[in-house]
Amino acid sequence: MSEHLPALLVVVPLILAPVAALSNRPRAAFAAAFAGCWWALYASLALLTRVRSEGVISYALGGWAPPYGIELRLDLVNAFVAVTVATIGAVVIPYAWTSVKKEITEDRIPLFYTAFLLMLSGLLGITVTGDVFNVFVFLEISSLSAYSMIALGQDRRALTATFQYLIMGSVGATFIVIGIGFMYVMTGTLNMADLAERLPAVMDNRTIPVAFTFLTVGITLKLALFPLHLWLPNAYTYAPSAVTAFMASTATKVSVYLLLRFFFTIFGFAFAFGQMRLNMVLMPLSLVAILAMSLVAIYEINVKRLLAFSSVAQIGYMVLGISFGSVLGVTAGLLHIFNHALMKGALFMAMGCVMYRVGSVQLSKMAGLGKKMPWTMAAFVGGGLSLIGVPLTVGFISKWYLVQAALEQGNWLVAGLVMIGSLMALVYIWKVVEVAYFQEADSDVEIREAPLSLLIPTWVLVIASFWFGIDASTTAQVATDAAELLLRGGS
Amino acid sequence: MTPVEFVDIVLLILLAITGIAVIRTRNLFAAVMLAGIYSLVSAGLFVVMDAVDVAFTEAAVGAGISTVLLLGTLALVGDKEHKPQHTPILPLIVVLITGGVLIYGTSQMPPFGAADNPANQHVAPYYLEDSYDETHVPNVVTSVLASYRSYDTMGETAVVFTAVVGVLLLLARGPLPQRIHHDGEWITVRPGTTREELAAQFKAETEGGGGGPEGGGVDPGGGADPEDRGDTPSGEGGERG
Amino acid sequence: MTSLPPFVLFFVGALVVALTKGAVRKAVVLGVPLVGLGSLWMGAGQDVAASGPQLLYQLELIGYTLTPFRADKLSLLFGYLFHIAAFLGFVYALHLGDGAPDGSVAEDVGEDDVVGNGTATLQHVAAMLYAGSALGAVFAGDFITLFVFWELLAITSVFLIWARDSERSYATGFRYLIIHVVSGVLLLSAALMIAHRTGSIEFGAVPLQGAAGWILLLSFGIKAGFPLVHNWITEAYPESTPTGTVFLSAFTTKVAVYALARSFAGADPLIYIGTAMTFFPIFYAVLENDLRRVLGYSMINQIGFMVAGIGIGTAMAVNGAVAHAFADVIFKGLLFMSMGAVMTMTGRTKGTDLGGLYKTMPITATLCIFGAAAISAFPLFSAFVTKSMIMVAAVDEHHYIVWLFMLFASAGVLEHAGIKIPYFAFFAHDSGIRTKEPPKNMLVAMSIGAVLCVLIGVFPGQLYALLPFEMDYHPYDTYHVVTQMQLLVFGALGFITLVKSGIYPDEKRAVHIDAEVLYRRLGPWLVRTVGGAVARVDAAVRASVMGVVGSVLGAADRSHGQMGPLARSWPSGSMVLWVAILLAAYLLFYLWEFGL
Amino acid sequence: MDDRVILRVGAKILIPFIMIFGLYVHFHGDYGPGGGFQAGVIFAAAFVLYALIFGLGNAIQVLPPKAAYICAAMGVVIYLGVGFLGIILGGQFMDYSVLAYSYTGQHYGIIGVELGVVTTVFGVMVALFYAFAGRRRVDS
Repeated sequence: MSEHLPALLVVVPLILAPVAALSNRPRAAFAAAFAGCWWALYASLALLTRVRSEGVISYALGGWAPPYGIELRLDLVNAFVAVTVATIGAVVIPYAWTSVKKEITEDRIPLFYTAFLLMLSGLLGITVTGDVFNVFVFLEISSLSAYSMIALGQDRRALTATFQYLIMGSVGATFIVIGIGFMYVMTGTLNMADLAERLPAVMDNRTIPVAFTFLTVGITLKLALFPLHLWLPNAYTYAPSAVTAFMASTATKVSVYLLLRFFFTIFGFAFAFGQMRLNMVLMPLSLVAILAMSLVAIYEINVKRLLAFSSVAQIGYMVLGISFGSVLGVTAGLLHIFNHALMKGALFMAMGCVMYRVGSVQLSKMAGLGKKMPWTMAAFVGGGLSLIGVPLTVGFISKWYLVQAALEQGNWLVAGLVMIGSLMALVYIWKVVEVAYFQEADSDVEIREAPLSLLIPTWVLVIASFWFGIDASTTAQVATDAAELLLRGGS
Repeated sequence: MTPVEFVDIVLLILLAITGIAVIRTRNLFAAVMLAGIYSLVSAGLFVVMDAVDVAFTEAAVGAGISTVLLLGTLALVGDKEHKPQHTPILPLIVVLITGGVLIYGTSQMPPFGAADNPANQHVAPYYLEDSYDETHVPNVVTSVLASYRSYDTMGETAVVFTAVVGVLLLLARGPLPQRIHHDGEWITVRPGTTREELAAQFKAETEGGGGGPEGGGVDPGGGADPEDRGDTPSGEGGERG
Repeated sequence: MTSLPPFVLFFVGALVVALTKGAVRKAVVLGVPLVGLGSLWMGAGQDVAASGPQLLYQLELIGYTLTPFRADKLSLLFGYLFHIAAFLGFVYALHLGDGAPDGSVAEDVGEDDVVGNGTATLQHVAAMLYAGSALGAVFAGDFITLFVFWELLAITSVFLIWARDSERSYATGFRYLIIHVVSGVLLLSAALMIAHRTGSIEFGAVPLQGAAGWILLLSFGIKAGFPLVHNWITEAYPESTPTGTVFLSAFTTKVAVYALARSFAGADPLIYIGTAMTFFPIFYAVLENDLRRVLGYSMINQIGFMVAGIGIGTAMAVNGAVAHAFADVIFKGLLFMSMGAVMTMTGRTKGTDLGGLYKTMPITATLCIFGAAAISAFPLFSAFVTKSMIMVAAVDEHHYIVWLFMLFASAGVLEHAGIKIPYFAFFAHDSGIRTKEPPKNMLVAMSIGAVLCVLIGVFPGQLYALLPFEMDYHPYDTYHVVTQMQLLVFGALGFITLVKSGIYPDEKRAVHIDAEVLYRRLGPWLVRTVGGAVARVDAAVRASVMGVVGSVLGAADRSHGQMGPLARSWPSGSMVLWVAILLAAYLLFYLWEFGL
Repeated sequence: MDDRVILRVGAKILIPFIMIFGLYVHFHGDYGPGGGFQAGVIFAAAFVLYALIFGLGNAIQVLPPKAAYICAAMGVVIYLGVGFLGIILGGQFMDYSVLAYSYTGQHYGIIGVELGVVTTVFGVMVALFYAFAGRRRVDS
């Protein structure tokens, strides 16, 4: 059984999706989603353990040898990302039960869990596959399900946000498939490893930079790298709480993984960074993302939107790490994928708790919440500390690696800008803390602490963000090994 | 000019004309019909390019079902398009430049259909030569889609399923809950509540507080949350289509 | 036998304090520092004496070694000091939560005196955490641990300022927090660079070359109150509660002194920075009316001696610096306590509002004079045996000009702290205020402080034995005593002359001074010109910096604010157009890189 | 409705042929152009035609929306079931060669997954049609 784990990781949640739809009862659909998420967590952890001990796992679907059939190929990089996605899924799903009951009408709940499972399996499918067209197929599954879940937000503006995300996401996916098409035209293969082998022979053809362009634009659109992030803030703001928490912690991360996979494994580090100088594009954009988006977050008064802009800035950190093109830098990027998933998940879940009790996440509505919802706001502060990068939190580990990577290249300016970014994070987190703890609440509004079913998952992520900040040895080791693997240009 | 090339050119010209007509027309009903024609012409083009399966799908889905679904949508939203507020000059320039660069960029692409193309040198010949021995399916397209790459097809099936999940989530279960503005407060209204019921609800809630609102005082979803300026996409109304 | 990291006890104590009330709480706040001191003395203290520096509880973090508890003679000295300071502070603050002290406070004394239970809990918990953070920072063996406690110091102490619960204290606290967070970020930046260069994050000597060293120095300097970044001291201390200021004065700046001694002993620029610090606050102090702010300036001045001592860097100088830090915590604490007592009982701290209090607060007045004598370095008081080491070291190292400046500053100390504080508060013209002695616990705390001042002054050997370096120094030789007495007598004469001629603290009469003593002739002139110039430059720099910050923020608001192009939502059409533009741009870039 | 005799008669004649053509496309997919996807769409087209001519009410009586919805989900289950069968019988996921001896297994597998595709596509198309056609106009 265990040799089938690469396929089962994806297809078990996938088959549970129609099962959840067919059951047509909230409780049964939830059970299916819960089973799917925890199965994914188990399978991804088992796979990561196996990859660490045995090296790359290749799984030939249908028994057809690659490149003729489709291959699932797991190395440290995508096993790590799969664990990230599955972890968040497993934590968010129990949270979703209570949160969704409040925010979504009951007759929609079974289909909601169906969409949730589809999104999970879509993201996992993108992560584990070794075939570029397959990437596109699962990208469609995850995107379509994400659109429909975002549209369920209580606010009418969720519909506009979804529409824009739909347009932009489709443009991104189309660009990716056009890029894949050009690569196929030049090589006749869709298998990643095979592509990496066959591309160098045709590198002198002008079609390759065109493919490269489409992939850059498509992927950076999907991962919301400034200035292609425009779809993100509204989508995160108006989606139901559980969806925001799940999406913010996984969807863009998987796109960051795609960036790594396409430009390091397939095109190869030497071509992408040496000849095409991808870092010349990524580094300035990520720096602007960090600074400009943090600044926007400082001025924002809707806390979910504030966190969404902060996400764009944090994505900047990941891409910045990658843009260094060094082991340290890519390690920082990979670590931040996992670390940011933990902290932003916790923060959005805390906001979900506020939404649950207060019905709004406007800053003005949060006055005095520090007293009324002490655990929720403490979780927010915990996640916020990590976002700022305080030692003993995961955020610190990421920033440490990032600054070390910058210093390694003598890039003092970038190192300084990263520190400034941290300060700006401090300001916007403080803004919320100030309102919640130091402003007097409306005394006539009765607000209780959020229910335990919401608090426990939130705190699991908060504690995890401290745990992996204190004992970063495992995550850092995996990320470093994965980064070395990527920079060696193969598997 | 060979007959095939002649057909190619005619079809491409037709395609371009239909495309421009779709953009130009302000009548959405006409646009939907033209889009169907566009699909049909593309299907023809695919036939000429020897991609019969693709042509078949394009004809069935693009010209058939999509048209019906689009018409169904028009029945819900009306068939008039707002006049655009902006002149399309800037987009036109951008598209021309981007297109020009793209044409330049792809000018070294291998010629269509040549036997020595990389695309026809690697995996494709294997399918052509060995697939019958391995699967005994005469149609290579079917054996690739349903066997060699059946995992992709599984994904596509899931995509189609996802689409219906999305549509049903949004459409089939009655209206979504709405946030409405009432008496300076934003409240969430469960779906299926009529205006009369709402008014009654408000009256009940504000009893003693004097003067419950009229039924018409409820303004479903109009305007933006006053505290939330800047979140509403500006100019969205004028940009439809 | 080793002991737990000292901060642990305090952090646990803070939790207990938060959960308890009344007698139990009082026992805890007094017990924690005493138990901590005992365990530190018996545990790590004995180990260090027996087998040298101890590195305890080390753990690995991403390839670096964290050392949360490093005990050696330097850190132990500060460790003992902070325990004593915490004990004194808690004794002084013991009445909090009991309602108005003695029930005898005048109605109009303001909001600061009647301390409710909630505020008392906040203050006790914050103070406990604050003291724990200071201990954590002092025993930190690496920069990361140091950074954590460095920031904790800022975060915990700010509550002591906010505890006053007024608009002004809130704003002040916020500025205080910002500058300390900046200091922390600088510390972290420097730590990153050092780790990058040396591969180690050990908190040890750092050469003052390259960006890392200077950034680190700036970070420490902010906490130490270096010139131009000193404002937080004089802003924040007078804004805190009477009890809060006692804690504030003990920890933050001394942690910085410790850090400087640890990393920058012998760094030449510190000599001049330190000298400047001894020197410039005097002018402000003489002009200042708020007596607690006067003490704030005096604080900078005293730290200046320590910084200069660290800069000189010889064994005697560094010993002198840390010994002076030890003495300073106690006598400055005593002075802040006496002013706090005055403030608690009268609600005022302005020199012009007070006067004649010796009639109703004789004990407080006496104890205040003890503190004043100590800070002025009277023989048989603590500063005499500590400050003189720095002065001697300066002469030994041929820093004669520095020595002259320090001498002048010493006279200035007498002027503004030694005489002005007790004189304006307790004597001078009778303000007509009639009050009572402060609560007993305050008197006890002040008495302990006064006794310690004398004990150190009379038996300096005990303190000297704790100092980090071996040395042979005897403060009580004829030369020292005579020099110091001369200085003190002339200083006192100067003050009397100024007051009797009716020109103190008014400055318009400076020309008439009949000058025999160098500093006295210079003094008023310097007050007017140099002091004025410093103030003008300071104000100009501040104004221009604020101007730049303001315009940057304005621009940021326009582009990033709610409706700015970067923050608002875009129409879908514009988004797609934008994608097309980017596609073209990327294409051109890549085709260019590709070689067209 | 009653006056559209030509439409009704024409549709009555056409619909069986469309369905038979759908079956042809489905089962002939191995030999010529076509397959599950196209067949599903053609079946759905026949049904949509019926609904357009004879009214939504009649169409719902023939095939309730719930049934279409179940079809859509079941197709995915069938497809994935074939994949799981591969694992259960000792091969890889989606491995048809273990279903039966030699290429016969391939045939079974392909027929199985095509059945899944046709079910899903038919169900989805009809469900989509119902979803759009079953709504009242918003601004009326």
